[in-house]
Amino acid sequence: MALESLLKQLAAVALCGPAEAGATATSHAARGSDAEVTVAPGRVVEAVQLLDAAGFMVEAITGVDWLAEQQMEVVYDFTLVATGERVVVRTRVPRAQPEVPTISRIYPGADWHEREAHDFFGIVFMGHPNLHPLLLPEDADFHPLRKDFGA
Amino acid sequence: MSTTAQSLHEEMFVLNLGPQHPATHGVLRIKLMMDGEYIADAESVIGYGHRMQEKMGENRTYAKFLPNTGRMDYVAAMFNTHGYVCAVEKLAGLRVPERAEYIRVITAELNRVASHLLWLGAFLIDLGGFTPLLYTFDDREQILDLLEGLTGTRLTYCYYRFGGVCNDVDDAFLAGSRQFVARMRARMPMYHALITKNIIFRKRCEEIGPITAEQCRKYGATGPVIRGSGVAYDVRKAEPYGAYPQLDFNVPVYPQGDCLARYMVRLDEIVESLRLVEQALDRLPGGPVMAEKVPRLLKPPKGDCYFNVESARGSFGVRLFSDGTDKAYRLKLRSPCFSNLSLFRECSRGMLLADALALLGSLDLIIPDIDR
Amino acid sequence: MWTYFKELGQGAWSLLVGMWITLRFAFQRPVTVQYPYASLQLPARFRGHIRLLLDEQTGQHKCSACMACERACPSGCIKLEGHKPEGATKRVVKTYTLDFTTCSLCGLCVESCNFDALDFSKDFNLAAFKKEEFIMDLVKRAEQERKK
Amino acid sequence: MAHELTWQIVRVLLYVVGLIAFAAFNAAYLSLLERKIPAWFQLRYGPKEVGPWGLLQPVADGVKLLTKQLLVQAESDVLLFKLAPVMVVVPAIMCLALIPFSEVLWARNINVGLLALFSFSAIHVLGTMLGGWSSYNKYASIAAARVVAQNIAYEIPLLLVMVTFVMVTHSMNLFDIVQQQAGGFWHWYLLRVQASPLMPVAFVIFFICMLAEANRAPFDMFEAESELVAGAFTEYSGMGFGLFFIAEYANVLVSCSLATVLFLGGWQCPFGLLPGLHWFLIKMYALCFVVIWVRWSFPRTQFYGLLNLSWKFLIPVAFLHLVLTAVMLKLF
Repeated sequence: MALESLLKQLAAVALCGPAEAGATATSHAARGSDAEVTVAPGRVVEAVQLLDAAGFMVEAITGVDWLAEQQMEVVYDFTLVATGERVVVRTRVPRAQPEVPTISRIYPGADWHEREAHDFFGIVFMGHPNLHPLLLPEDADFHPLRKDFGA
Repeated sequence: MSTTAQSLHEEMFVLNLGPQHPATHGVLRIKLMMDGEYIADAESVIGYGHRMQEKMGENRTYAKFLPNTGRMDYVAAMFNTHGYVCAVEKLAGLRVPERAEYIRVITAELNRVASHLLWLGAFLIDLGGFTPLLYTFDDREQILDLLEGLTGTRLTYCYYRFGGVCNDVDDAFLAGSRQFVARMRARMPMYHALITKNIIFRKRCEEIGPITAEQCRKYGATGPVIRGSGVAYDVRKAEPYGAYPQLDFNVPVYPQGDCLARYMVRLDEIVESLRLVEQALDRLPGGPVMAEKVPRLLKPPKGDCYFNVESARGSFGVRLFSDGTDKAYRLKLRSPCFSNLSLFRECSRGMLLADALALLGSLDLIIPDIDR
Repeated sequence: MWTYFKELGQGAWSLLVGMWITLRFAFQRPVTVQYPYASLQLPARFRGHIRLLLDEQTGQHKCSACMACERACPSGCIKLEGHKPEGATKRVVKTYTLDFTTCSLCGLCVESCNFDALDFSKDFNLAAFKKEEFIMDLVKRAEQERKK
Repeated sequence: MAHELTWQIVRVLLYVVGLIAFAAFNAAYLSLLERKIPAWFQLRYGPKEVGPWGLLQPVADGVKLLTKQLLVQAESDVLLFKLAPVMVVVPAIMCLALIPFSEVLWARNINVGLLALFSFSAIHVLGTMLGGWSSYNKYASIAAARVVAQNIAYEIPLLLVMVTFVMVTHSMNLFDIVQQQAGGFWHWYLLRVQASPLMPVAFVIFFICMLAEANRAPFDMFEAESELVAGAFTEYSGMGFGLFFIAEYANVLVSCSLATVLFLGGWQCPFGLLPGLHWFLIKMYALCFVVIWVRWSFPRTQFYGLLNLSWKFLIPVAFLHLVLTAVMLKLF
């Protein structure tokens, strides 16, 4: 499915999200991705289902702690296996209560990525089968990659 | 199809393919729920070698993180440094001179051949054959000597810099590389005769550990694993970077998706890499190896970007967030073995222990690359 | 039925070919080097631990204690102090300690030095009983080397 | 009479000591060969440090094994744990007692030599399984189950080949079998094609089954280093492991000497000139070289691949061989 038609569908999902949501095409050379979609946390599963139908592969799930704006950002990188185009889905969640629905039902590969993001940032992925620490010791209750983590 | 456990009896026992086991090639523990010799469930416990590289990326300046990149996937260290360096160059807008791009291709492809040779030896040991390991290590030593002559270290090269490479190629390296390419090409028929055509090896690998293209896509497995399942996804072709667009090479793909397919993909990749090295050597342009005015303390502008490199084990990606200071705001390192291992649980259900180890060996895992 | 025997024949033949190859290797000369008695020749750019260089003519240290290497070192293993002896015009290094236990041999220090007063030594089999022995005083080592 | 009796007792004692010394000596120097020969295959030197060309290396290994402490796990079945190594070594050495090394050098010459030999070699399977089962280690119990299945699968084709062999030789006395192969090498049973055209194939089947019996080479499911860590003797250390070690090489010894006696004409000279012990040793060590050579050129077979090979290939061909020999005997 051509990227543009996919973008229109994603835009539909994104538009009913918060104001600055929207699907914008970006140049691969500059940002390393062909399309960026900012979606509300609730709509992540819908956007991901669209991408799954289009044959995308989950590359990575990155958590970012924007301490200044008191927000956490979750960045999903998807790559189309056939052509190598990359679509990036972004969501912002309040830092105090970071909750994002899990996509491990659609992409089993995302299971570990989400557990890792939970380890480092404390982002709770609702509906995740087993969200206990993956890389950190079993009883770890600290989240090292948070900006206010006193390492 | 390979034998699978039809009915799961009740007395299952947990066997620890422990953190210290000959077949895991590193500190990886797999909790196997065993029903007799068949595996009911395989839960991988990772994190034994976790050093929090991503936090180190945040509290070090960009240049000071360079030695860390070589310590993740130390068998193919060039690719990690290549990914990190290109991500920072993309953000900072540095242009790398032509000669440095070609040197990066030569050293990266030599490193890929060395990594595949090490994998070939280790994979054969997992299947019980000890002799091929010595032959592959004999070849690999040639590459390590070449790269040691060029960069000064054997494994964890810290050779690339932002904007180029740290020191230029000398004639000994160029002559040595050409001689190695010729010698390695002469050795390939011997490997095929000794291993590929061996009936015991084929019986151990054919139809063992089948991975479908859909499973690869769902789990994000890349590199020889996905190319062994019939999908021609190679980052050098999908998202061309460096000097790869000017060089012509094809991507070996095998549709069967079993251990033998992944084995054949890697052997053909060695031949392709040799072709790449030869072309790059022929077309090596003159000129500087470092961009002109690279600031000593690099401060890339605010923003984020993602850069993907085709490492020996799959696509190694770096997502870099910078806030204009001299340290990265957030550095995400996407390691290929992390996703490749995640599909082991689903693929090893119902397999025999010996076959599951053949599957684990064919995934070519480097544990520090998983744990970061 | 015929394929059964053909596969068997090819299988047996592949086994014999495999054995013939290993036997052929038996007559080739071993490639290993008997380490304690003979050791490999190290390439010129081999990265051992760093050492201070002496200026040939004046015999003084080239290092002028500008702290560039101390700032460039990712693992912070270089401790450096310089002073200005009374008659001299420029600063000279006084003490230079390298904590080799945390050094990752990346070479950023040698690259950052503008006076090319640092380079890599070629000794690799360093063994010591105590960790402290790896805290090296490079100034003293340079003196010892000058005597040699 | 008393004089005769004492001579018999002294003779038996001498042979017992001689055979154990022979087994132990061979275990030591076969293990050295096991490290030197693959070294040549793999373009490297074998052990060279201890003694000239590493000849004292087995002595060093032996002393190391003797001085190591034999740890016995609290939960393991202590009696069986200690009994297992003995149950593995003794049958191997008793098999050696039945083999005629040369005209004059044989410990016991009984009419049912072949039958006794195979009954002894069946006991060592029990010993290995006991060792694996009683050491209270998951890997060892998997190995114990594997070794039983493997040995059963390879006992049948072995005995089938032996049945046809005895049909041809009309006697189970090893001494007579070697006598029948006197004269040049064309008299050897290996090439006795007029007895049955499949004789060389029978030798190959015999050799493969003997490899599987001794848990060697591509069939070493029992001690699969890269999977079961060290198989049944994971928990053994010190002399417990040493006994298993000696037993493994004694089994290789028994297999090779039995193959020389049955198929390659024991101490007969290939050209019928001067038969003697030296010919026996040359042939045996040649076969030992092949055993080591096979081990270092192939990966390990799969478990069910190993069983398929036996049930689907070895046994049908052994039956074919049996029928063919019966027909040939009837006609000629």
